Amino acid sequence: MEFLTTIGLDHFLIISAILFGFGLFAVVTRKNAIVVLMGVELILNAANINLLAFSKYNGGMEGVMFSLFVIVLAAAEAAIALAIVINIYKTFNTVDLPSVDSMKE
Amino acid sequence: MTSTTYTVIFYLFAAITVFSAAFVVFSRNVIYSAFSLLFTFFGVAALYVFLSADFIAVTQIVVYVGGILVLLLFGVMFTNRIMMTDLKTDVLNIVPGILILVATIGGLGYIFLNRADWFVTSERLQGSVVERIGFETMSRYVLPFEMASILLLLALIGAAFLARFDKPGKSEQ
Amino acid sequence: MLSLIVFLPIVAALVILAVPSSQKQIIRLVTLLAAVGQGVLAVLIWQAYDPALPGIIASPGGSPEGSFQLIERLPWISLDLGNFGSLTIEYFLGVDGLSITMVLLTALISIIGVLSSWTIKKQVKGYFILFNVLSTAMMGCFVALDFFLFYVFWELMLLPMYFLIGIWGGPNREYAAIKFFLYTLFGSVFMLLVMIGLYFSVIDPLTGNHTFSLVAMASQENYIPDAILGPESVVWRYAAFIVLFIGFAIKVPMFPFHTWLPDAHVEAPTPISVILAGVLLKLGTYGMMRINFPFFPEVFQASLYVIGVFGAINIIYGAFCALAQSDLKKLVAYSSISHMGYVLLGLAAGNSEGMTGALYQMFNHGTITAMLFLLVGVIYDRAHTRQIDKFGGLASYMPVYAGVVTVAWFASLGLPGLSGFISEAFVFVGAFSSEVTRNIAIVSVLGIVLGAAYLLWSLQRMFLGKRNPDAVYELRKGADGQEHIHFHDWNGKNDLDARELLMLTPLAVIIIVLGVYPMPVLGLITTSINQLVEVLSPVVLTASAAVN
Amino acid sequence: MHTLIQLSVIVLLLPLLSFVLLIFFNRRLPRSGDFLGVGILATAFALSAWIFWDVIVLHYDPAFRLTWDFTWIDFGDVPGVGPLQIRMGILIDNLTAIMLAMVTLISLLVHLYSTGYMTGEKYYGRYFAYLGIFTFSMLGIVLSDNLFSIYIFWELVGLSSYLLIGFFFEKQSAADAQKKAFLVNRVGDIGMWLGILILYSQFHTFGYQEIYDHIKNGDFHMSQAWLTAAGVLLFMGCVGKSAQFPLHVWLPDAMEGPTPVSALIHAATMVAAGVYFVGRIFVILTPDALHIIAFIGAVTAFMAATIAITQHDIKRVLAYSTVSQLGYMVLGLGVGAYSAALFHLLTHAFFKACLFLGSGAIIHAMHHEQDMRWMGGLWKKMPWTFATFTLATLALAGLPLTSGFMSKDAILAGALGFAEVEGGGIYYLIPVLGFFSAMLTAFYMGRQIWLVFFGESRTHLKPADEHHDDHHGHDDHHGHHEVHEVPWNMRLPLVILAALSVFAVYSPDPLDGGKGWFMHLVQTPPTAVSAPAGAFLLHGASAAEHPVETAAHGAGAAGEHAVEAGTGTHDSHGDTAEGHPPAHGEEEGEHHGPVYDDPRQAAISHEAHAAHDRAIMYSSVMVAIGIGLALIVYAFRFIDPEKTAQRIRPLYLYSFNKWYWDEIYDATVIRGSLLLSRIMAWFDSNIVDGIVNGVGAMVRKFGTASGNMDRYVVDGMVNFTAFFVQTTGAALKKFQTGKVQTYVVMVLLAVTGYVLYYFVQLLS
Repeated sequence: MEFLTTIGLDHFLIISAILFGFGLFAVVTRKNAIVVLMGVELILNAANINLLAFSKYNGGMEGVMFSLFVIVLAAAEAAIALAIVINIYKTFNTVDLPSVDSMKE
Repeated sequence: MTSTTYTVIFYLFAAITVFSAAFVVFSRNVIYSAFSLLFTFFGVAALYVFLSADFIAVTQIVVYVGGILVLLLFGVMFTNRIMMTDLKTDVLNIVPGILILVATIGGLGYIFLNRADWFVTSERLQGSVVERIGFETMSRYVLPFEMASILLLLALIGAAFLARFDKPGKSEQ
Repeated sequence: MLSLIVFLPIVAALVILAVPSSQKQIIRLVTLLAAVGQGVLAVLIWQAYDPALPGIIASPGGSPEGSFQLIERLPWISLDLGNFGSLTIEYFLGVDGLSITMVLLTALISIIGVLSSWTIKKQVKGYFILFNVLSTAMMGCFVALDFFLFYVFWELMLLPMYFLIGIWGGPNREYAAIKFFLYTLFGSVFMLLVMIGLYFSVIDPLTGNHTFSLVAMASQENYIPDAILGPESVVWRYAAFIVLFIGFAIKVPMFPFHTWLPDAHVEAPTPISVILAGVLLKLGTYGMMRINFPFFPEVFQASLYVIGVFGAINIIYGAFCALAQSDLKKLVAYSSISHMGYVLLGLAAGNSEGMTGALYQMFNHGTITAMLFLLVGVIYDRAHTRQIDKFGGLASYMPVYAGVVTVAWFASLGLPGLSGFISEAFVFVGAFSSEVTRNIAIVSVLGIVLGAAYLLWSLQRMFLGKRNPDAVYELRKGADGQEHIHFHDWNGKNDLDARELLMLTPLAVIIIVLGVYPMPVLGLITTSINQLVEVLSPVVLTASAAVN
Repeated sequence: MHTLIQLSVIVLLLPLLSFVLLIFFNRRLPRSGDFLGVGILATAFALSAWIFWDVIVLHYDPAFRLTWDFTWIDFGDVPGVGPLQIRMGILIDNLTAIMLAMVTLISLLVHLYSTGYMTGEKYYGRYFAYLGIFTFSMLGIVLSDNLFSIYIFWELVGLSSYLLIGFFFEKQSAADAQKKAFLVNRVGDIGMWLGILILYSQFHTFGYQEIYDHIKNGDFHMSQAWLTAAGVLLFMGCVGKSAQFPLHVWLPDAMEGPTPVSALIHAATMVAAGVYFVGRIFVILTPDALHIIAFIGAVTAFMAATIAITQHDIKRVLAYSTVSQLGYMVLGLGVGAYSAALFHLLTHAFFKACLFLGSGAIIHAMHHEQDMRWMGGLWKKMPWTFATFTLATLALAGLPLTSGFMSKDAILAGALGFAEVEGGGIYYLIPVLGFFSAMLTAFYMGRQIWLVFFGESRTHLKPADEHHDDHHGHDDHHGHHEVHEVPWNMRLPLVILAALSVFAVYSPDPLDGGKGWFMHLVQTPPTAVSAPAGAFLLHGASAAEHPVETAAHGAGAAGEHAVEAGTGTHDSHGDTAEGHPPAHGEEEGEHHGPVYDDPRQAAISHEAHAAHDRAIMYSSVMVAIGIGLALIVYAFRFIDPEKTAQRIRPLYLYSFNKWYWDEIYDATVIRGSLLLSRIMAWFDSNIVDGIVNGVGAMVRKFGTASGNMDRYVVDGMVNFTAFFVQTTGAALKKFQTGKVQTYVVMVLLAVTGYVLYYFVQLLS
């Protein structure tokens, strides 16, 4: 009961793990490219939570800074990814990934 | 505030985050998952606040909610005809997905709870970190900061280039 | 100076490497420049040369100084072979009467060759690079006084020749090139063996070490009595002489080993035929005079008759084969086999007249045959065929060409007043004066008539009379009412153009001048030839045996 | 350097200059520069006339001799021989001076004549250039003082004859003829060359005088047979050049050349060079060699005469008569009538040149009609030609009061004397053949005169098909124009040459040339062969039949003049052949001439003089018979030649086809050598080369063997690898769905699998 009442590092880690798992699941299973991107965002958020949690619990600034950069990266990635998705749509007239398999052979 | 309220609030936001994320992942409707992603971001931002990274939390809301999520929605708009019944996306290789989901969450949880002993010092981040972020950015992380700005610029240009609207007839190229 | 004249073409080759292969004219000019430079150097060497010094063997002191000239000698490779002593190979150049004539000839023929290479269209860059390498190798062979160095140049010659025939040759070029390559390689392998044998049986009197120096090897005193090729091991010396002789005879080419020549000539492009006949064939006989005979004088004396017989066979057999040819170039090739037979006969005479005649014949055959092949090339460029019966009556339509051809043809059949006659005459004089080869000489005189026969016959069939019905050219009425000759897809000058005249005139002048007054060349060689005869004469041999 | 030498050098080089100028510049010069040729030759003739005057008239000395030489090739100090030099030089004696004048004169006249005869030719200028080089080399033969240089010029005249015979080279027959001439001459030349080699190999010198002296001193170390061989081989050169049997075949064909050339080269000068050369080497000829020479000369004279009877072509008749006359000269040399032979050479040169130029004039006038059957009645149309031609013909036939008479009789007398000294028997064949040929000569010359000049013109009789059968680009002006006399520049030479065929030029006594200046100045040199013991005893058997005469005259001659022997040696430049008593002939009257210590020579010369009158008698009778026959057959037509020909058809054909020599040579030598050449070529390309290629093929077999090894083992491995990769690739291909998420799944499965494994490790 003591574990549940006092919020510690582990709680945050668990949450990040769950988010990470969901993200992976989305990336793996969903056909829609947009949803895959969402999964990626989830993964990034999970990573951010980890970073901030660790920097909170040993008082360094590194985690904070890195999370900042991760967000920036995420923004860039999102923009590019969206553009790519739109191109894919233009080319294949669809956004579900399995039908975009012209790399096969 | 007391530790109880603190705990309760934490669990609340944690729940919001996790469930909305689950909804994002499991809902068949893209629009729904997009909107529930909004809640996920908010929840995460709240958790950031708990981790006494208020600036990051704000950034999270501004960037993700104000930027990325809008982008995603635009993407949805572009790629799916609005108000069409079949905005649902079906799933593929569900079994390995489940497997991976379980393995990841289980493995990570097991490690975090039983195996790992983290290097945890006694001091904690206290109060706001905005000022310190400013110092760090201008002193120690100035180079990554500039890199990041350049990266953003490039991303901007790249995105604009990739997504530009081709005139008909040039689309073949 | 000798190094310069030897390596000038290599420098040119390097320069050409730097030139982009599209700059054909520059490449040609560079090569021409190198060749002309060689010519200038050759003339300078000629001026610097003192005909009084004998050469062939070292001067009495045992050092080449005072006997050879323009000597350049420095250690090149020296390996320590443990109990074999140390292998010392020298970079050792020098000229004497034998070399100087050949150097002059080589320089001359190189210039002519470059000029006649102007018509080469295909892969100009590679061609001229190989050409330069070839001329370096030839020049090196003639001035090298170290057996190893000689051998290196000798081998270096094969490769460019192989490619020049095999790439720029006629339809059947690969066969010819392979044949040439294998033949000559076969010869040079034996040479290698003998060379090593000689190395271990010769001592340089100055240093006391084993040596590759041709000068040291040429005098019998320097042979270790009980060495493998020393005076006492008679059998080995005979064997060595024979294989060495075969090695050189292939280059000459001598009767059983001659079949590479017609093929090579027929397939090779004109300039290469010129080089081949003008210089390369001389290397065989030069090697005999420089290496084969002086090293084994007693074997030479014993085998005079055999050599003479082979010479006679070359003369008569070559002439008969030439008589039967229908391809003009093949005819010329066989004629040069026949003419090299005179050289062998002169060598077999073993006396001064014969040897002088032989060496002079080498020079004259160089110039005359070069001219013949150039003329064949001229008609081949125009008509794209060399079949004799595809012509006829050319003299009426190409008067200048016919005139030059007449000069060359008559020079080749040994008309007095042209250089070929004098050399052949003295070959016969020498061969007849020695009792050994007298009968051979009597038989070989037939060659004179046969030579006249096949040359005049071809001359008549191609130039005299009227146009053959199936000739390769047409006659068209010109504006002046005269009939003019017309070759298919040939838009150049029908008669000789300026470049061809530029090539042919010097040769013709040389042939005539040396035919009227041969001393300019003979004066260079007589001393050395007398020395050579001295070295080869049995008297000296017994003396050396006494020394040993 | 003596003035005469300098002059002779200039004379020698002038025609060469003419050649060089004309061959290069004839197109640029006006009239193709013929005036240049004529002018240069005129100069040369003037100079040689000067030499002639100086030597013959001023000195008038049988022993006159002038030499000059220089080192041409220096062999240095040759081992076993010592210092060795090849020297070239000039020898001027009476004979040289006479020949010099003769050659330049005739050459000049021919040049002049050609300006008329050759006008309009395509290669007009080149023609004069060729004449120039011919004259140069001919003068070289005359002037040279050693065997080597004479051989050089010997070949050079061969060349110029080659060029001139083939002057109309578009004509196939001309091209054939020139080749034939050169090759046949070459055959003779190699004999000559071998002879030179024999002498050189003994003495290491080429100079006449050195060789004479060496032989006289008995330095010839090989056997006497070799010396004879040397003589005969050297004579082979003459056989080739002077068209002696069996190498005579080229001369008639050489008539393909322009007629003036035939006159200059193939009648007057070059063909006579052979005789001149034999005269030069006369002193080293052994008796055996002389016998061979005599017989060859006799046979040639007779054979050619028989052939000449039946020829139709006017030039061919003259050609065969030339061969026949050359046979006379050679015969004369062979029998030892040295000066007579050379005398005949001189006289014959003039009248035969005159005949050829005359025939040229006729051919010119007849528009290149050469067949006598279609001529006739020309005497009133061409009086000058007729007169000169007839005079020359008389000289050739050997009627008295002509030059030919004197020289021919001298030769025949010598032949008679020779036969008697050699003791009759077979040797009488020589004079008999000589006299018979004299008759034939008279006959065919009479025939020719009659057919050409008398009777009525038969031009119209000519069948159309063989009309102009041998033309050389002259069709522009043919057809039956009016026949007219030739212009002056062609007439003048005829007159001069005809004038030179009169006896008075040579001797005051029309019956005895021996009294003339020529016989005095050119006397038989005493033989250098120091072997009367060897050679003469060789014929001792035959000589024994007249032991008295031979011995008596031999001894007498030797004894009588033992005193004068050797005394009269006079020379401007040192050495001379010994033993000319100067002006000895005049005081002795009947029996004049030098004295020989060689009994054979002495006997022959004595017998020759003894036989002089008989010779005159016989030959006059023979000539009379010959001319008579000619008149009977052709003038009065008592005998119809055609019918006779039919009656003795085989003989007629045999003569008409020139004894089938061409056919014989073609069948044997030419075909033989061609066949041999084909055999050898086949041998070369199939046997010799076959062996080479066989070896090559063998090597290739080994190559293929190792090649198979290579293919099946090494390549096998390679192919297996390829196969393996292919199959596995096919298997793995299934994983390549191209779906991004499949890949992601795989990666993640791998990662998780690894992580799980890691934990299993960790836990255990």
